[in-house]
Amino acid sequence: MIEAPDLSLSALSPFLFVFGAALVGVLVESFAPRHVRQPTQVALALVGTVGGFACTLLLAGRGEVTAAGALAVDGAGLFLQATIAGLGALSVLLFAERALDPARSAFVASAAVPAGSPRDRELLTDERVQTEVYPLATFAVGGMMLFVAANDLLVMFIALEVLSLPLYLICGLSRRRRLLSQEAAVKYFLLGAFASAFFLYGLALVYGATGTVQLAGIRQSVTDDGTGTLLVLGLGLLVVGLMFKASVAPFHTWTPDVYQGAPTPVTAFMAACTKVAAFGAILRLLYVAFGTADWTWRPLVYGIAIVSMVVGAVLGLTQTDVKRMLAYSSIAHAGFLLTGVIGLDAGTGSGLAATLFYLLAYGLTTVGAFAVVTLVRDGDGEATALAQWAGLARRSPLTAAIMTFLLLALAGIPLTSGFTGKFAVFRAAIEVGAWPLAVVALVTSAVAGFFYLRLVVLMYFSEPAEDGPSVGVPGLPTTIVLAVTVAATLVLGVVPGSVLDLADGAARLVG
Amino acid sequence: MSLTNYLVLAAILFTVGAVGVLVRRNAIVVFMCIELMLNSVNLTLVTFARSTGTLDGQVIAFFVMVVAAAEVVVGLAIIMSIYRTRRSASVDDANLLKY
Amino acid sequence: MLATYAPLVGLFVLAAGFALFSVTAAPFIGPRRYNSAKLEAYECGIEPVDQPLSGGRFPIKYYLTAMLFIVFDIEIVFLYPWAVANDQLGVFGLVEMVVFIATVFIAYAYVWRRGGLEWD
Amino acid sequence: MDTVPATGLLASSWLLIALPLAGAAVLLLGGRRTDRWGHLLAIGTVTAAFVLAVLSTVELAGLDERSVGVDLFTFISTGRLDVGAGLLVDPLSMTFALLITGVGALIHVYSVGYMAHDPGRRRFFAYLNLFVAAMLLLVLGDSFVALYVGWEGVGLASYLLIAFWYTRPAAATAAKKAFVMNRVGDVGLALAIFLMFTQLGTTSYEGVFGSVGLLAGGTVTGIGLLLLLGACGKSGQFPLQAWLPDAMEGPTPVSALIHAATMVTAGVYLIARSAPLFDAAPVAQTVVVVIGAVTIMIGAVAGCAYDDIKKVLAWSTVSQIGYMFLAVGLGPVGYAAGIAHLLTHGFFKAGLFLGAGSVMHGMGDRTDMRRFGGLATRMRTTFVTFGLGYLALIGFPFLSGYWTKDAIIEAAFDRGGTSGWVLGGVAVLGAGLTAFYMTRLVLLTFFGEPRWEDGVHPHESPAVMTLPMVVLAVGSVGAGFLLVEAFPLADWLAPVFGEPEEATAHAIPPLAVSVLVTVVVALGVLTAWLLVGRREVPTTAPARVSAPVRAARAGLYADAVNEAVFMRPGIRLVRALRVVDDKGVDGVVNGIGAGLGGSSARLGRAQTGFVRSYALGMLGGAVLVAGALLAVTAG
Repeated sequence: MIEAPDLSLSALSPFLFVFGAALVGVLVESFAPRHVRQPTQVALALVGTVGGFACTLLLAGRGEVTAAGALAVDGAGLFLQATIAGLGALSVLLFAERALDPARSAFVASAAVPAGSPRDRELLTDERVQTEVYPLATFAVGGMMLFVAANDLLVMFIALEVLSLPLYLICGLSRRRRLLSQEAAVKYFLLGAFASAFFLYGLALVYGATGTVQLAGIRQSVTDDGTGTLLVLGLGLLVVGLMFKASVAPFHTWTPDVYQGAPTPVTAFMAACTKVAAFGAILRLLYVAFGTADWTWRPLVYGIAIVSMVVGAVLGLTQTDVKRMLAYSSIAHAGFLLTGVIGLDAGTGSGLAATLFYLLAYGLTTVGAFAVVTLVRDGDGEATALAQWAGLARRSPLTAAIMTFLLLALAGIPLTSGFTGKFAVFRAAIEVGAWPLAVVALVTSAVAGFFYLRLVVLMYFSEPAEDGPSVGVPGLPTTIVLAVTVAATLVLGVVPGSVLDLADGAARLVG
Repeated sequence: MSLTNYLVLAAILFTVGAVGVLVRRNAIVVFMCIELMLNSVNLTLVTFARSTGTLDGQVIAFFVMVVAAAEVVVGLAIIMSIYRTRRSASVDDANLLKY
Repeated sequence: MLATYAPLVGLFVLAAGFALFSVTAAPFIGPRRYNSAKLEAYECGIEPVDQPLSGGRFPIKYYLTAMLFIVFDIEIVFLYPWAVANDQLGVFGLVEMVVFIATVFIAYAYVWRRGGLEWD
Repeated sequence: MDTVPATGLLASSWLLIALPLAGAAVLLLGGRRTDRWGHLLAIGTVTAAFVLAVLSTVELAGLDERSVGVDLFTFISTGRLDVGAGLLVDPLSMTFALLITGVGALIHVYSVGYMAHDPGRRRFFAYLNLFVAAMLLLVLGDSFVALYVGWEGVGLASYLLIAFWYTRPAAATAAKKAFVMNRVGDVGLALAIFLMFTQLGTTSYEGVFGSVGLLAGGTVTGIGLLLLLGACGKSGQFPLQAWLPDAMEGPTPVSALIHAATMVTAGVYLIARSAPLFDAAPVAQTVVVVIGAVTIMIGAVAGCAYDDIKKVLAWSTVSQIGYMFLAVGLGPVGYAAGIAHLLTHGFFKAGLFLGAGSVMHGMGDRTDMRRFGGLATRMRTTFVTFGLGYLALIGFPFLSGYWTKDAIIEAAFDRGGTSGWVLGGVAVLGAGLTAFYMTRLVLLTFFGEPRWEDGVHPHESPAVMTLPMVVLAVGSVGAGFLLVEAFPLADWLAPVFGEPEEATAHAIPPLAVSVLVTVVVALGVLTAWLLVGRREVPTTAPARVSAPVRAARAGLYADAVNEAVFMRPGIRLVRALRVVDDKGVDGVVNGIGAGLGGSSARLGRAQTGFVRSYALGMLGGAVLVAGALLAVTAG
């Protein structure tokens, strides 16, 4: 008789909730009549994400390993799961916005209709929506939550695919500019599959070297037998796979193209949630499995952090598209986050708390920034060219003010969450003696400050273009998202104490 | 016959797949190359399962197959939708997004 | 013990070197003659017949059916180990398998309701 | 220095900052609804802050422990990191608060007249209020982090105000230049704060100064030099001086408040506030002194060559702040002298700028002095107030500048040795040059034949503008005597800098210094009169001039030097801006990239859009990662 593994259902509740909602979503898609699908799916997706969020909150304080060592339920994991679920719920709200676009949705009416065909033009303003996006997004949220909890390389790989596959699909489901959207999906898919192959080969090599894929077992083997060539190669390939998802340079090349091409609500979702999930997995892999051999990967991560910060900041300078610019910003922020990863020392742990806080702050601000992007429109959908944003403050002072505030937060200006987060990760890096890294980070954030400021200047100090865009009046969902993200960015900047305490208390990885 | 030979074969297959991704233009072929990479990993896993005397490798190989199948479905759906618009499956033609 | 894998590393380097060499050398020394045949799939030396990617088209239903077959076929892979060890896995294994199959059925229901199984 | 908790009125010092901040918020968020009464609200908040500052100062003066801490709230408190937001009310910070709110209120009033016809008046007052709030935070904060927040805040306000007339390409360019150069300084300040954090785990003044002794000498020097870099950026000191004259593109009240009286003196405040740090780092102090001396000369020489009335005043500001740096770099003997000069300079330079603004107002916004002349009779109030400010600046006996500048020159000589003589000599020479270019300015503007362009009808400005000028003129006359003789500032500031020491042995007697300075100043005035006052003034600047004049006209090639040495990216941007000006600010902002942008664009080419090249990049990255890891483990 084989012992059944212990399975703590309560520890699994966040996943059960989210995946359950997604499965019900598939059933709704199968059996419900078309006209009720959209509201039902939105409600289901919200129930799933918010329910998952609530479940993680209820689990707070737990620290255990369950499902035969495959899942870790610990402070850091739960904090990140709650972050992902919360940001996921906000993204779903953006998905659900129907008031902005005369085309009624950001998502295509029927993905099967070839782009640009007469039927496609007919459907442009159709009430129909490819409502599969909601269950797909919910699956992705579930995959991300699993990703940060995975205590086993196999579960990590499965979670990686569960979060990636739906994302590949919803990237290609834009209602307008479908050609760009589909191109983004193809690129993301091919490169993503390429990266998963690397991750998988790394998994195989680590398995060959240690005889196990459980992080705790790997740690044991690393401690006992040291690191051999095979193990180190495996680690390198695993890191490549994870860095790809986190859009860290030099594995960032897909980011600008996909961020630009994907429907903006999806971009917001990817930029915020995928980053959180990928960094959760990076933290777990590096510290739980390879924490005792940190001398092997520390120089590598150090270098990659610098490359990512520099590439993101410098390339961002010459962008002419808002979404592309935010993509490079995301690459630079990945570098800043790696600064926090470097600052995570087994002894102190302040780097972990700093990274957790940074992820939360960055995710909220990013969702807000992309939400603003959805508001600025011309006759052809969103107006994402920078030139079109000229003089936006005249047309809509409130929109410009919100965007300015969020950009300042991304730039790390004091009294915004961005400042607190940067402050925390840089300090963590300095604490472990990595002050040259902090210096590079400071300089690059100054450079990155330029391109954020450039948009601000453009909005406030330029003559509006003749045929400039209009600013749509957002419906309730987008309004909620904007209110929440702006308020959170402000609160986390002015009185971050309690959330920092929370991150500090949660900063624990079991394994 | 030494197990190393299997590992070497797998490494060669993986490299062939990776090079194929770089040099082939047809999206379907690129995708097949990625599948080749995944399957070379499967070979590696099974070999290691044998050499370490654990079953994990074989189990993982199963999971990889399933994931690969799911990837095929998603991938082909995406490639087909773009093909229907562009009438081309060349990855080099999908080049609107750049710089 | 790990030293035994050193040849593997050597091979890696060799393979990577070869790949890099071929990729960099090809544009310089290779002739460039692009034609439609280059985009065609290789079919065992037989003259390729109508193919979706080079002119002619298969009906979409072939594609759909093939896809569905692969996806549902591959799930069987999980049933085999369970079937072999069923008596040792007990109730827990059974429950897990039912959950698994139920999940697959949800996907199946979607395919069925959306007309994925209809040939015409 | 022990800080006691605040009681009574001092506990509500946060209102000082909150009032103008609330004003700015109402004006910015209120939109057009506040157009009609917005400026009155702005004046109200600053005036209320001033009244509060006066009352607080009186209360503070009555306390035994004249250093009061006000805890506001805990910003970050987690683990070993504890960053509170609190205020430090002590003689130094209250002195600054009085200057900021006092001069600020006057300039707010003046702006009502100056900006009366500008469509953006509400925005202007909002920025001004924002500036006052940030500046108060800068001086009242009780830690370097609070100072940094205020520091960035005033930078933002300054940037917004320089670019206030953003449709003028020159204004946008100048704003960019100011921004870039200030960033250089800000990085220095930020690094200094990080260094304190890593070494001491705190950034509060109390904590840092209390444990200066624990630090290695090199670290203290490093912190000092980094702070100095920050101070140089904000205060327009060598080698970051070039932005300040360009910043005159902003409206004149801005030049008076921000770029003469308050913000640019923040560097002096920073060094004075960090006195315990600098006292422990003689090397850093020496660098401060040298920078001060060099800047005195640069500012004074460049001031002689410009024909733009505001630029001359701006170079004069650069030079006068050089005096302050010189003073605070001298250590305990100079702190009070430097602050005193800062205060009197705040009065007379603000007055001069307002006067210049009044002249421009009457002359249809022209700034070329060669097109002025003979205005003394047409603009009587302006002439008298400007004249008093002028006399105070050149150090006419018993006016403000005389008392405070002489004190600095004395202190420089008292340093002793060769360096004392060199520094003293530079300071005296600077005073002579100041007398020369200011006399030239006054002669060109107010005396001689009118050289007005057609259609210009000079007229006196309205009372709302002249009244602040009169008040400032009174300050220019009397402040020096009050601060040096009547109520010595050194005694008032004693809780911060320690009891003033009586210099035991003077290198040369104070009286001799006074006489020397007065003679040199008289020589400067005389030279100016001989060269300018007695001759016909050409209405265009002569093109064929000697090399020194050309150099001075180019601001001593400060831009060129800065460009060549380390401002290349910033300047390239400025040039790129010129090229793309016609595209408006869109082009301007695109020009930001020009420096870094070259590399950015080249790197961007790698983003070809081809999936296969991306995959190649990833494969290359993977090989690098594997190689790096193997190298680390093998090595």
